[in-house]
Amino acid sequence: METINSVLPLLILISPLIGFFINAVILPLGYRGFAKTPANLAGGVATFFIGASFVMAIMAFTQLSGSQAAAPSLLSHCFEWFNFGGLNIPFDLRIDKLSGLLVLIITGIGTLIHLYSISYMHDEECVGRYFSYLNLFCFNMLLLVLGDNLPLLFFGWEGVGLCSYLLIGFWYTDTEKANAGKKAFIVNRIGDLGFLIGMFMLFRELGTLTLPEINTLLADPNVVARIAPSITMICLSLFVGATGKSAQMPLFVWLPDAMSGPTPVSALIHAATMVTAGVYMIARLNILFELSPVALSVIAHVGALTAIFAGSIAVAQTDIKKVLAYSTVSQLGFMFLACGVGAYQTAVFHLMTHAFFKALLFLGSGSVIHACSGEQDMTKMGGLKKYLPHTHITMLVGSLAISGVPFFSGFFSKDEILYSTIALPGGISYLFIVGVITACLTAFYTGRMMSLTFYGNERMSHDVKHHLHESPGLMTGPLYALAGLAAFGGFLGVPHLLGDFLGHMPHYLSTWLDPVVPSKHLPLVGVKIPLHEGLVMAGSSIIAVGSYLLGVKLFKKVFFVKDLFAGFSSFHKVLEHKYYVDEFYDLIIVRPLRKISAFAGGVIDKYVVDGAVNGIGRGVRKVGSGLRMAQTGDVQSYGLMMLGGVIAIMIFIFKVLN
Amino acid sequence: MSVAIVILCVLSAMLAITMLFARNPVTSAMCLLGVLIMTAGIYGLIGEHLVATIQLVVYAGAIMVLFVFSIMLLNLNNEDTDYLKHPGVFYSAILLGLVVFGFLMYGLNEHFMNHRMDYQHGQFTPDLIRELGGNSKVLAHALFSKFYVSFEVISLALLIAVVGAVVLAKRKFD
Amino acid sequence: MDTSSLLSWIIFTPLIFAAIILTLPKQLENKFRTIALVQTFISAGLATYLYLNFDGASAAPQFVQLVSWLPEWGINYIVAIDGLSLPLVMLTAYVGPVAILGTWPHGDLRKEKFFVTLLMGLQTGMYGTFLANDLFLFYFFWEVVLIPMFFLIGIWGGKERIYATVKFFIYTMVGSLLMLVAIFWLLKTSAADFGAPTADFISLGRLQFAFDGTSFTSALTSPQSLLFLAFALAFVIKVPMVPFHTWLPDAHVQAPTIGSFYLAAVLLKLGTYGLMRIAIPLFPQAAYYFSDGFIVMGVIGIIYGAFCALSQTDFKKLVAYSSVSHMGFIVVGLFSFQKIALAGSLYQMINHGISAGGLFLIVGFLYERLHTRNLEEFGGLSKVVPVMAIAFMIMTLSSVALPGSNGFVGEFPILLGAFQVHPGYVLFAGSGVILGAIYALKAYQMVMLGPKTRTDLDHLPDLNTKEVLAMGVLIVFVFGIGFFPKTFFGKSDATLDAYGSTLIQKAGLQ
Amino acid sequence: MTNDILLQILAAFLFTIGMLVVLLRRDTIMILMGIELLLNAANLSLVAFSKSAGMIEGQIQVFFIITIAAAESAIGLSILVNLYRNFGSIKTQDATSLKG
Amino acid sequence: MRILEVFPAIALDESELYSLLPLILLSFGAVACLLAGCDKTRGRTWAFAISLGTLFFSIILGAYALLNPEIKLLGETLVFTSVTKTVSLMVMSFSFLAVILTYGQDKKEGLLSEIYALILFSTAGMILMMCTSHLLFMFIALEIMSLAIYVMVAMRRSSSFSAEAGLKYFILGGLASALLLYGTSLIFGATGSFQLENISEFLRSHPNPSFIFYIGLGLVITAMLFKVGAVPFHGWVPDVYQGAATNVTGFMGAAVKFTAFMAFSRIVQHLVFVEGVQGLKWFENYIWLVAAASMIYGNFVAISQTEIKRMLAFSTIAHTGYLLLGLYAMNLGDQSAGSVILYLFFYALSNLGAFAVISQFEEKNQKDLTLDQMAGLGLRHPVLGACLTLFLLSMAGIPLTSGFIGKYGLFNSVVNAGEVPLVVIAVLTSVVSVYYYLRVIVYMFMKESTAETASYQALRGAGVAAFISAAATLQFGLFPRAIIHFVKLISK
Repeated sequence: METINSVLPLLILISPLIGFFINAVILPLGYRGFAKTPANLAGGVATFFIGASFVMAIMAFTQLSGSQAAAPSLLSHCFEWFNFGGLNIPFDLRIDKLSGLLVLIITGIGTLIHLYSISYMHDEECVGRYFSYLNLFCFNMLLLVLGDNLPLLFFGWEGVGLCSYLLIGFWYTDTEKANAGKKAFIVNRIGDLGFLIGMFMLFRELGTLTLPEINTLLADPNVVARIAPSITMICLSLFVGATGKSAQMPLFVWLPDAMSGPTPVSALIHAATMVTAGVYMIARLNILFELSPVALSVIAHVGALTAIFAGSIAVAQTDIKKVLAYSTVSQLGFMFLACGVGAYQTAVFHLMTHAFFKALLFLGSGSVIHACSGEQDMTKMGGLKKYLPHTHITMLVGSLAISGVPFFSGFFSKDEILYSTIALPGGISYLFIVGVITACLTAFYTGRMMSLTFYGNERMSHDVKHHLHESPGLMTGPLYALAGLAAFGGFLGVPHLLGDFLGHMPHYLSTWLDPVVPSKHLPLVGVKIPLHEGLVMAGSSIIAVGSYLLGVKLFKKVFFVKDLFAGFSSFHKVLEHKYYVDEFYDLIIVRPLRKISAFAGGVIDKYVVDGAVNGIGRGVRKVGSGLRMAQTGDVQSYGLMMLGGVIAIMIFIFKVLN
Repeated sequence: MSVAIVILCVLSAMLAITMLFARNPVTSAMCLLGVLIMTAGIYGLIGEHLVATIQLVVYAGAIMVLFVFSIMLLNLNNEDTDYLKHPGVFYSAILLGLVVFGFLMYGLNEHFMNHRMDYQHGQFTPDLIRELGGNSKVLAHALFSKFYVSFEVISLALLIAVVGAVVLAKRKFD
Repeated sequence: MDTSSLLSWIIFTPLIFAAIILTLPKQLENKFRTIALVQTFISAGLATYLYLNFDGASAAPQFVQLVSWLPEWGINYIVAIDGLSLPLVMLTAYVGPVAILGTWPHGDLRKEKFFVTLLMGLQTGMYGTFLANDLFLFYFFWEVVLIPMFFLIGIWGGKERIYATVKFFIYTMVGSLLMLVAIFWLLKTSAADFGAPTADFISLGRLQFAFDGTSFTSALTSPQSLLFLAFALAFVIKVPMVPFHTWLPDAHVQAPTIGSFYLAAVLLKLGTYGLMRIAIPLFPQAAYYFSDGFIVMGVIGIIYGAFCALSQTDFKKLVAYSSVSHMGFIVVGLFSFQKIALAGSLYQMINHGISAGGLFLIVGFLYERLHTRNLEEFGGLSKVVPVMAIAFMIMTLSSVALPGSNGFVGEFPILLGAFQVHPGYVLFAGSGVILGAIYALKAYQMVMLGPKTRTDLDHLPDLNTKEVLAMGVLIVFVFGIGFFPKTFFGKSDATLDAYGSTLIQKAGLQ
Repeated sequence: MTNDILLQILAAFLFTIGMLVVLLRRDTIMILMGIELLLNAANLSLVAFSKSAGMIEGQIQVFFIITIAAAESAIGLSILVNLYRNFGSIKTQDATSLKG
Repeated sequence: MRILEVFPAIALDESELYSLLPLILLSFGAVACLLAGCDKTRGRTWAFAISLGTLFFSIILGAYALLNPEIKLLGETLVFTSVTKTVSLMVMSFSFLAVILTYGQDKKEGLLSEIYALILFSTAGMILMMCTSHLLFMFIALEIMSLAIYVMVAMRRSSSFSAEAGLKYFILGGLASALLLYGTSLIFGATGSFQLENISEFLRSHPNPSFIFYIGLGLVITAMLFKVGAVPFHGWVPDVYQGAATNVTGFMGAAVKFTAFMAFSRIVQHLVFVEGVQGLKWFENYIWLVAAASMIYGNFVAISQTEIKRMLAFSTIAHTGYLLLGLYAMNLGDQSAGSVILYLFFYALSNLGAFAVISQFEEKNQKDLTLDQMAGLGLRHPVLGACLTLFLLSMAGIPLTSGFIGKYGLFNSVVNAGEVPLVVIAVLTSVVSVYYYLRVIVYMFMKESTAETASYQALRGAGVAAFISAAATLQFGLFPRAIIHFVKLISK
């Protein structure tokens, strides 16, 4: 792989930062306070800068695609970050084919969401603050993707965590929302610790943290043999980081709460970009992970488990954003499943398509909420189809895509994942079953969501109905754009089987990613055993369509599954309460933590440690006042004391002789 | 050793004990006077006539008078039995005193048994003194030749005594 | 300018100004702060000049000035600076103006002349301690620092000030007097080895002390260990390392804002600096032998301090305990005998100085305005005082060691380096990172976020210009160090490298 | 059993008694007398030693000691008078206002 | 044999005269003071002026006498070595300060003008005591000193405390001097000499002397320990310090302590630290014990005091412990003598200064200054408060002050002598001492002044004395080199 020194990565990275500074410092200074910055100005600035980096990203992309090299990459070396005592961490930014793709996704979707936000957040106060956060987030996300070494990646990794904290808690006067932000940050921190430890171990074994060097070192079998015993540990601790950031079991609890942030934020951060960081990281380090089958299978299982777990919860939610949140979690589970079975390209593929349709869905839901004047409960919606035509169309596309209805983007990626779970050497058959179940769950609750929202009778209150209105073009525009992507984005990764039909359409993505994320297994597809693939494809599409329609049909009148099958209600209760996970964590972690800290601060420190210190002091004073009694004030007692001294000295003398 | 010395020793010892236990200060003063006089006698008997004289004059003459005078002045002839109030203290003190005395006895005994000839003896054997013209003359010469500094310095002590007595006992404050 | 006596100028400039202040009449007392500000700026200027003329390429002490002081006892006035003391001196110099600006009196002045004089004396003591290259001189300044702080806490402090300040003084005395005995021992040995007693660090560094690590008792009773422990005790009390930390919360809580600022920003560093400068390099084998114990105590300190902080409702106490927790990292780094970690410890000293100092300033601002430190009585302030909210947020981030802030620059190398040798301990130390986030965010949320708890908050004045300047300087350092540590600490690298290699070699690790 | 040992024994005995007087009798004037007795005992042993050693230092010093003793008793008695003025008593147990 | 051959007539040559001259001057000055005191109206002022002048000139003479070679008068009864001359200079400087301190105080406390004379007398006694190496002459000098001090202590005639203190001091002092005397005679009996040098010669030749020598030595040491006020012979110290007029207390705390300790160290050096005498080892142990006991007892009891003079009295016991520590180290290490002198000098200075400050806040005939009365004093009178703080810090051995240098030198020499455990005890107890010294500072600066806060009595003399000793404390704390060098020089 050869490296082109270029300033583009730096520019791409810096431009949102500039926007951040303008919004955070300059404009407030100019207008004397955040609240006073005009919304459109703030939004315009922010959008301009992220847009600029989108343009530059395209330039970089073309430059990459233009080059003849096998694995071209643009590198901009900014400065030495750390450099002492054998720890050398340059501030290097690198765009290769993988990061290039993600940069496109981030900046592209980012731009759309910025646009959307301008009108969505128009009536809020402190819009300047909002947009500055948004830009800061883009900066960190880009740093995460562009960083050429793990510490830089970690920099972005924590940075996006911070921004999500800030944005979730954007309406901080509401303690609930503030708490949600705190929860997100802390849970992420737990993951980050894992990431740190992983980095430390890696450094301990390899003595470097720069990604290319790691890859080159790992190419050397001797090195691999040397570090073999600890690889699994390294991978697992890194994966802990991933679970934190990408909301996998057991650290997924923060994501649903994160929905209390503004909806565009959920779309950008908690659907499209940040939560996929874990997938990106694993894809980045695929060479490392390849070395540890154990870790891989753990990843696969965690992913599958999360997928089905979250999917089942989503079925029972009534808050539209919660539904989407859990579906996000479950889709991420899918991606990890793919990683776990070694289909990194597929994971990235699904990452991309998921970014499209999930962003779309969130924005759509945002538009719906916007229309219903802030109402998020689907049971108070229904029949919105005729009020919000554009929103309906676009969300329909999105829902079809996520359900995996054929020829929508979700269809291709999900199908590839399902197939790779059986067709790959690393594949494990029953994971396939899990995948399938999850797929039909997905389609089912998506259908339910659509029907509860857009179809059926209108349940919204009167004044809400009175205010109903389709969102302005600034919001629908991005919706349509994303809808287009969600609809046709899948054709970047057409499987060979179909590709043959469609005039030998190649798997663009896989060819693009091959140099960075080598696909060891995909050639199997369609070449050796087309039958399998066909079966899987057909089956999954049938399941998808079927359960989607089922979802739509069933919930015209009723809200819950339990209303249809009475026997289901008990389990349904569990689902409603998200398997009581939050309560469980509260019981085993939060409460004990509080108790311990109260004990440490209130009892041990005050009475044991400090008590000892003060006790010594008190003891000395007691002894003093005791000895004081010897001073009776009577001359002759002093004289007797002297006599005692004399006797003592004489006894000493007596010792002289014997 | 002469019988007289033994008698004097025994007498002064008894007087001392009486002094210790006498109720009335005047009695004790008299006993003390007796002890001092006995001591003077002993000095005389061992041939230290000058010392004996001084002892008589200063001690018996000056100091004891001073004592008796102040006893009278402050008419302190009331009985002092407070020291018997705490028998514990009393007997323990007596015991301690006996211990000290025992140590001294032990030491003296040990000294006179083994060590009395340790050091170089002085030149002033009795016959040399006799040759030089008698005890008083020798001492007088020594006093004014070899020890004149001490002799001078003593005057400071006396001066202080005078000043102190005046300062402390003067009735009228300025 | 002749730089031979530059260090002495840095040390004694505050003292000169103190003398000037003492001569001024009481009528001018509202000018005294301004004079103090001028003084701090002059000191900062001198320090900058020093920094610019410092040769980062050499590990040797520079700007050495030797004045014969008590040659009979082998004691000289030797001041010099090298890569270890340079950052700390710069820290002391640059937080000077911040301290004055950030604590500019709002209300009436109380014994202003005395106050300002003490501040200047304090600075002299701190500069002296960092610059002294003679053990006696070090001890001299080490003790001198106590006196102004004693008065600062005792006169301008809170309700329990007397208890706090006496505790602070006595606690430190216990350690430093035992250190004194150890110093005597060192001098005796040096007299035996070199013929004449000498107390300058370089020749002391050449001393060899018997150490027998065969069994614990033999190790404990061998002279090197005794000396090491005597010194270490003095220093860890100052750090403070659990369980010798209880003076710190009291002192911090009772001290006036500027007192706790200096306490957190500089005074605690005296302890770690002492460890780094004296206790560890002079007695490497003993230090290495006991390093596990110290690391364990450090880790315990990290976690324990974090837990204590978590349970506090007094804002200032919370920050104080967070200091305990953060200083634990430095101890871990120092005793891991690993170059990266050592460097990290030095950085962390500076970074903790900045972040903790900033947090204490924030506490001070709030106290000036609301006259309470109880977290429950705040809430929802960030709408009212956005600038303070931002400053507070940045300081919080720096104290939770977010990458890009200076805290990360300190903690990352420490953990990374320590992990290379003690993976197990670092796992626990890492949990301190999580707890750190928990209590820091808790504090931030209770103060700034949530609904307003009081009605009188509505027209709370935001930071005034002076305070903004003060925080601004700190913030510049937070991000400057966070992004360009090389620029700030580059001049220490040579020293750190030499230091680390000699240490590791002397400790018999290679 | 010769003179000087006998005198030494007497001196020791007087010394002990004197000490006991000082320590036991609560009457200040008695205490002063005790001190005199002590000095006297010292003189005695001094003279005896010096005599038996054939020297004259002892005797010479005795002059000085006697003088000192006179001075001391003068001071002591005036202090006693002073005490009597202030306390109206010369018992030691009455003068115990300074203690603790 | 002619008697004049045995006792040849004595003639003093010039240098001997010079070395005696300060003493003579002092005595004449004292007499002059007595005469000047007869003036009813301005007697005190006259006496003050005369005594001040006398001390001034005798200091100059003493300094001049330093140039003379070593002189031994009358068969080593009086020894004027560089050390003895120096220490007499120091003592005279203390008396100088004490005289200044007394001026003004005397009128307030109703002390008669004779006090100046007494100060001079006692100074002369002190000089003799430190210059002699003849046990009995030492006894005489001691008596001269003590008699004057007894009078000075009891001199506040309208105050019962003063009378009581005088009585206690007199009785115990008399007992002590009697012990000294009897001990001397026993030593004489055992070794046949009063001269310390000869006695140590004798001991070298007779490695196991007779038992009464040990007893005598024990008694002598007891008497000296009493004078320096070490446990368990310390009973008088607090009561006397408290009962005496504060200027007298200051004088005692400085000069008397200094003198007694010098004499004591001389005795110990010659009689205890003798090579090869087995029995004396036990005396060293005894000193060890007494040192430890004094340090612990003094500091611990001082903590529970609420009256400052009494507290300082107990702290002085503790300091005696430290000094004994240095003394104990003398036979082990060589440079201890110098460091002990230094420590004594510095300590005496700050002690005197402290009492000088205290005396300015006491009412007439007041027993003592309680801590409550000191509340807020430092803030009300910053300069005096600063001075007292300085003195207290110096006693606590905190840098910037001479006390630190003294303590440093002392402990350093002890550690060099290899006596680490005792130093550790000393250090730990001195932490305790820091506590009660700090408490005074706390009261002065950190408590608000109340109704019963003591009022400031304008005493010019005391102020000057306090200021001088503060300056000295600071000076020697920062630039002690000269004096250290000097002491090192003379103690060789």
